[in-house]
Amino acid sequence: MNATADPVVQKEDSMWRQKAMINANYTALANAHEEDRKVVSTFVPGNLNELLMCFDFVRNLPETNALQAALRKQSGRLVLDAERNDHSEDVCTYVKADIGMMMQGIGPTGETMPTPDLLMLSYTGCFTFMKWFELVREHYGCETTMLHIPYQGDGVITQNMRDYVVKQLKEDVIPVLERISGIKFDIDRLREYLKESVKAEEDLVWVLESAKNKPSPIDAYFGGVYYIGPIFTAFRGTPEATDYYRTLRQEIAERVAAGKGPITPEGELDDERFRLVVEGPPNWTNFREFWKMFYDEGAVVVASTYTKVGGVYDFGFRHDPDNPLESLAEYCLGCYTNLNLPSRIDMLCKYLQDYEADGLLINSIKSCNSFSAGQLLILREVEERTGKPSAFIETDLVDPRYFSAANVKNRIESYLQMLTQKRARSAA
Amino acid sequence: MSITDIVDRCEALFEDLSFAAVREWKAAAPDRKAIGYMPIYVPLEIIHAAGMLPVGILGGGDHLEVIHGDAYYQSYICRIPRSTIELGLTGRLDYLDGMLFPSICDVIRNLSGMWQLLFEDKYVRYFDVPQNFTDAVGGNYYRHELEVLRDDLAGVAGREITDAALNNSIGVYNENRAAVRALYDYRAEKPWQALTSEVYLLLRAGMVLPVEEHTVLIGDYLDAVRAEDRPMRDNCRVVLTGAFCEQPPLGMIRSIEMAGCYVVDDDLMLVNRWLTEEVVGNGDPLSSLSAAFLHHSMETSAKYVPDRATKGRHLVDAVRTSQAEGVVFASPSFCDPALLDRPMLQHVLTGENIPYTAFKYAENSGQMQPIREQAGTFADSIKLWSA
Amino acid sequence: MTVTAGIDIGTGAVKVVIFDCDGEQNRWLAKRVDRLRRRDPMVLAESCYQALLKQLGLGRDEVAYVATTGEGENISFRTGHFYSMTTHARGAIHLNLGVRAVLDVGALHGRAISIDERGKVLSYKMTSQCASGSGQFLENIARYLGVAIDEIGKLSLQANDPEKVSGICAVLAETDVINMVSRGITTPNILRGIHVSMAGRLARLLKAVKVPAGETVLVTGGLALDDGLIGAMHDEIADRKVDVAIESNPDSIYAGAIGAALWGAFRHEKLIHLGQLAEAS
Amino acid sequence: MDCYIGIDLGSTTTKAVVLDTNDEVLGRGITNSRSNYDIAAQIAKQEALIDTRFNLFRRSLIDVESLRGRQDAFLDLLERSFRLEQYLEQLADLRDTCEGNVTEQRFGERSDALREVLRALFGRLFADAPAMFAPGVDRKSDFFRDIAGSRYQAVGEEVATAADLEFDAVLNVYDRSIIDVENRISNESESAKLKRALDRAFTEATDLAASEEAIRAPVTGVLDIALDETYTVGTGYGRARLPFSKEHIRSEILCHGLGAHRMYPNTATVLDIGGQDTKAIQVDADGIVENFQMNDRCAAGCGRYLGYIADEMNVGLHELGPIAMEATRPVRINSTCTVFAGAELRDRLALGEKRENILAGLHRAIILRAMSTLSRSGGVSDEFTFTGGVAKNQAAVDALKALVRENYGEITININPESIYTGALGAATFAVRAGEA
Repeated sequence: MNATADPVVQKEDSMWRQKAMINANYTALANAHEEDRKVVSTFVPGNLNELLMCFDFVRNLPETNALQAALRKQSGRLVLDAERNDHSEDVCTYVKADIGMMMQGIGPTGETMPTPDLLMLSYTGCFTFMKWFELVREHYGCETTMLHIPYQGDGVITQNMRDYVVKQLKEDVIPVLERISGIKFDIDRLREYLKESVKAEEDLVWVLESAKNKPSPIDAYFGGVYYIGPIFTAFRGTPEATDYYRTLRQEIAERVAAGKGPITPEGELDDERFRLVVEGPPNWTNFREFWKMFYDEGAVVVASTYTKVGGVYDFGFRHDPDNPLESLAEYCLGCYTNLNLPSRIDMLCKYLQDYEADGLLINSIKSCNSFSAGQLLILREVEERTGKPSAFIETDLVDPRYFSAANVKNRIESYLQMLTQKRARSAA
Repeated sequence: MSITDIVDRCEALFEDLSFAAVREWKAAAPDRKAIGYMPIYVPLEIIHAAGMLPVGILGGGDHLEVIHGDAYYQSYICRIPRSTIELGLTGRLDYLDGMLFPSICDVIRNLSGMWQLLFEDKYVRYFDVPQNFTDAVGGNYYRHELEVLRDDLAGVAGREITDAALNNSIGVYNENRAAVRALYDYRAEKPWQALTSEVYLLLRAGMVLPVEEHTVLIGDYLDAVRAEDRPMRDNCRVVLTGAFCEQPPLGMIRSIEMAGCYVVDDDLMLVNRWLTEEVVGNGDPLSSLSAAFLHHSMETSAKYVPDRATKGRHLVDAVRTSQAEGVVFASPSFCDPALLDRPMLQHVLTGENIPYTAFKYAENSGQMQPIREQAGTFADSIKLWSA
Repeated sequence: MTVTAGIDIGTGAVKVVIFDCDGEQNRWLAKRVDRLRRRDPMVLAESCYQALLKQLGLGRDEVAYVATTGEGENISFRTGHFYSMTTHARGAIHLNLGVRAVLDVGALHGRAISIDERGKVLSYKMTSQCASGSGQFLENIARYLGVAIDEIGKLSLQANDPEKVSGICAVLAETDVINMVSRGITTPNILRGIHVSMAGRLARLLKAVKVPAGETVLVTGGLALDDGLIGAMHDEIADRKVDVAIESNPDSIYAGAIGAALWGAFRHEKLIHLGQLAEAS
Repeated sequence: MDCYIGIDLGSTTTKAVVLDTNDEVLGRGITNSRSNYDIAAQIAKQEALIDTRFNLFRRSLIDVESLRGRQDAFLDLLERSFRLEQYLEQLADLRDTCEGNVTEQRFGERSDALREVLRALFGRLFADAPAMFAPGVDRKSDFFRDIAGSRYQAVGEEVATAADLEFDAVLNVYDRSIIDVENRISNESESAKLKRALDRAFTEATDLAASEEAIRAPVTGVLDIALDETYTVGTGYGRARLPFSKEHIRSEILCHGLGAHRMYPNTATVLDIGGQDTKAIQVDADGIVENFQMNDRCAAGCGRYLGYIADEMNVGLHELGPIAMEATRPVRINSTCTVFAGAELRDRLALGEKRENILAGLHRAIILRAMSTLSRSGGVSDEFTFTGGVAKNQAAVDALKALVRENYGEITININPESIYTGALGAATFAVRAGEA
């Protein structure tokens, strides 16, 4: 989720804090077993960070490892290593990069990847997760506990779904966590963590919505992935996270006051020419090059769906210390990729309106069917409902072979030149 | 009826992209209704108990020219959703009163939402199934989902679905499951008698025919092949796996046999083989269906395996019981569940010294040469080196 | 004596060999290769086979088993057909008893096959269905660059700074190459670049079939005699620290046909024992 | 006079269009794209300017009494003479380059034989030249690479076999030399060449001797007009490599959209099938792009596909359509991978399918892909304009018409004989706008 490895020209305090947090977590993971702490691997969408903290687990997030490896230009080789071991070229490259890392036993920062003591398979919004952890389980021979999150097929969360998830937590997940960690579950401890979560969530939402300003003080996609870093990973519910988001909010508030645009690796973007909404995950192998294509044209992303994969907070959901397990269930059920297509379309249309965007750009990711399957219909529907033109580009998460700079640039250029033409006409 | 009569009839049903058979069934009596479903499994009993016809929708095969379907899918997504959309957009499925999308992968899952948007007047449901297999947790959840489905379908059918009706339907489907099992057992025993290209067409017929008729048809076929002596070729025996959703073109199944492999077990068309044992037909029907799903259903890549030790055993058992000499992994390109599962299954086979080969296809694959090369080489190596 | 013929129909050429197989003794009687040059492969196979029989003064009835391989399944006069990997494996063993893997590189395919000492296929891996980095692609580029097929290897070896070809699609890759020329990249460096990316794919295939360390790999098929490719293979293998020896053989192009002829003989014996099966599949 | 120039640098051909201040087309030029993009662009531009001159000639000759009713004949004569001059110049270059490329260390003892063959070969090529540019002779292509190439192959094979030297060597010398030749630009000015063409014309048209002066005057007058390149805009897939600054470059999507609108103002949907990309563009009433889709990463189903098929079958590209149209029952072809097209073709032939039926299937297959791209871009609405090289192929056009009717009903389909210049026309139009701004 975060791009600390990128050589970003970034002066702000928040960035350094975040860097420190992320690296601290990798060190914690590397030393976990010496300091005999237990390690749990889990996924970003529907992660149960607060719950896992109740059992003193060190949290390892394979998706984050994969993208960190990509930002450090390691993923291409890792993917090939996995493919050489009978993994199909067709399947998710997060999985293959992760498998490549397991095979070499070294994480993206060069520190050893600890053998997890438990795999917390929060099965949320992505079928690949299930196979992914079956593969990890096969590799390490470690235990797995599955939390099955039903899909919002009809765009609603039913009582039956809630009960099912809570019941799994009570009868399957928590007992396993207790057994592996040797720590008794203390629901009050969970409440405390959730209180922290709420604070961070409030500030995160404020930051994301600051993009409604003109010019937008943030880039809600390329910049956004930095902002969601802590709360989507091992830090939701920690005081560090609360702290980070308070600082971040202050920094952004200053930018708003000063009428400044977003900070980018190429420097401040001071002439916002296009305001875009982006659907789909970023490409990590050419992250900076990709961002620069937007920067060069003065395009700012004012809202994105990807910054909702680890939780949709800007529609009012907050973790609830008074109903801990129920709100964890609610959280998991509400993650972006667990929404059905009509709900996703409603969300995008709302963003286009509320953030006064010029149009929608979809970055379609080869690896990620949970996002990609149906995006072309999303594109049509959103265009029809908002009357705003959209564009479609295809890249991949961490497989450099699927980032064709020339093609992507051509499409972005053509799209923005098209927007300019339309403006010129409506102006005339 | 002779084998050719039966097989020709099945092939005609299989190739008919206008689903005339279903249309005729509907036309035969006023307000008859039909419900479509995609792979892998939905409880057909509930549709049947509502007096409606379940129709298996398995894509457009290699005869359908996909034009609009491609407009909805990127090149790196499998073929079945785009041809299914094509079928829908070209009115070939307009006779369907509803469509069920089982929980199998992200692509089919998202297709359910697309269907809601594209066919607003039709009943559309994403049919989720538990990945937790304890009665108190997963079972409880699943039973509720079944109730919702029953009420929904009762609404579509415009009539109540009683427990008695459900138990009756369970009985009817128990017979069909028994017939299909008999067919598979016979093929495992004499694969040169019951060719897989025929067995497959016979099962495909079950996607559009009323279940009672289908059960009879299987019986007729078995009688017909038993009555005939067909040439036995010098082929090896293989289990075909990985083809549980998007179906291979008939040409591929024929090519595999042509290249020297007799398929003695497979995971094509799982829907009427999904429940592996008789479902209790005289208890609370939804609980019976739920229990059957939790405890007596097929293993497939779309299902979670809680116990590491049992991962892949179903495939080894299939090889042993069907006395196969090897396994052919044939999966659709871009099929995440099958392709992600494959390495794990292969490791299990290696552990058991069961040889295997693997390749990919699309429902409209045209060039069979690479398929023949691989299946053929596999058959060669088993034949040339067996004793 | 048991005379058998092996006919290998590839995408670039038809190869025919005739053997005299007596138990352990396999005597090579004659061989012939005809480039297809867009002629009908079936017709060409027939004439090529006839020519060899004539040369040996043999009648058709004196050949115990005519085995086809490659795209030869529907040759009318075949006794039986064996599939390419089976035959290349056997042919490789015949050409070099020591090999434990075969790298079959043709106009449109690349296959790595690991085999045991008897020529049994243990595992294999093929290049995907996209033709970039195929032999065909290399030939097109050579033609564009004004390089004769038999010069490719020689030139490629003169490269000092190979330029990698990126394109996923062969047609787009051609444009890449045109871009290279426009950027003044020399012909040897372009050809070598293509060899390197081909070698890269092939080396990955080799690693994937897990050839035991220290073993020898025989390159067969149409490109077996392209020194540039072989050279690039050596480098790749070294770079990837794969401990195998890459070898070629002047008769590598016949590997498939040889294997077919020898398996034909084997099958012939077996059929005589089994008796009952008229046609070997 | 002011000239606004648009250049479309495509993957197979480079096109240029010259407009005057009133958006009137003055001239069009085309050449095959080559490794040196800069030269490709220059030559296309030069050709367009030559075309411009001929237009000006036409205007200038209108009221020359002695040419009443014979202007066209004369201009045709002048043009043929000019093309011949061009051809002879490049042929000489090719001859010298070829001879230079025959070296001992490459061809060993065959070298002398080879030189002999070349001498004979070029002797005949020069002798044949005038006939190739005689009245009413149709040339399959106007690109030197193609004309010279086909003659070289035809004559070369004879001469080589006569001299009992394998043809591959002879062909190889050509392959080796042609790149250099086509990447060299003539150091002689075009107007000088035009003057010589003029002389040649009069030596041929003896009947005009009397009125020579009356004709020469206006023509040379035109030759003295300076054609100023007031503003140039580049587009096409190779645009990034053009030596132009950002404001002189437009996306090919916008240019094709605008170009199609210029040709057919009611255009709503544009389909362009080029050498290696397929574009589907929706434009509004002003020719502004509303939506677009294009293939990338894979050139399946693009123009180049037909090129491969033609090679595979040893027929000219232009012959494919006619053959396909003899089909009685087209074969269904599912793969459109360009490079595997050959394999697919052989596969089908092996299965006993008729060649014309397979070809019909192949044509339908690429159009089917285009239909998907169209559908993805928002479908086909009235009017529909089809551009690009493939628009010249009648079998493809028929398949397209049928499928459009099946899927979108009765729709006006525009195919302009000059459709290959659509992108360049759009670019030139942008040039005029930019120049005025």
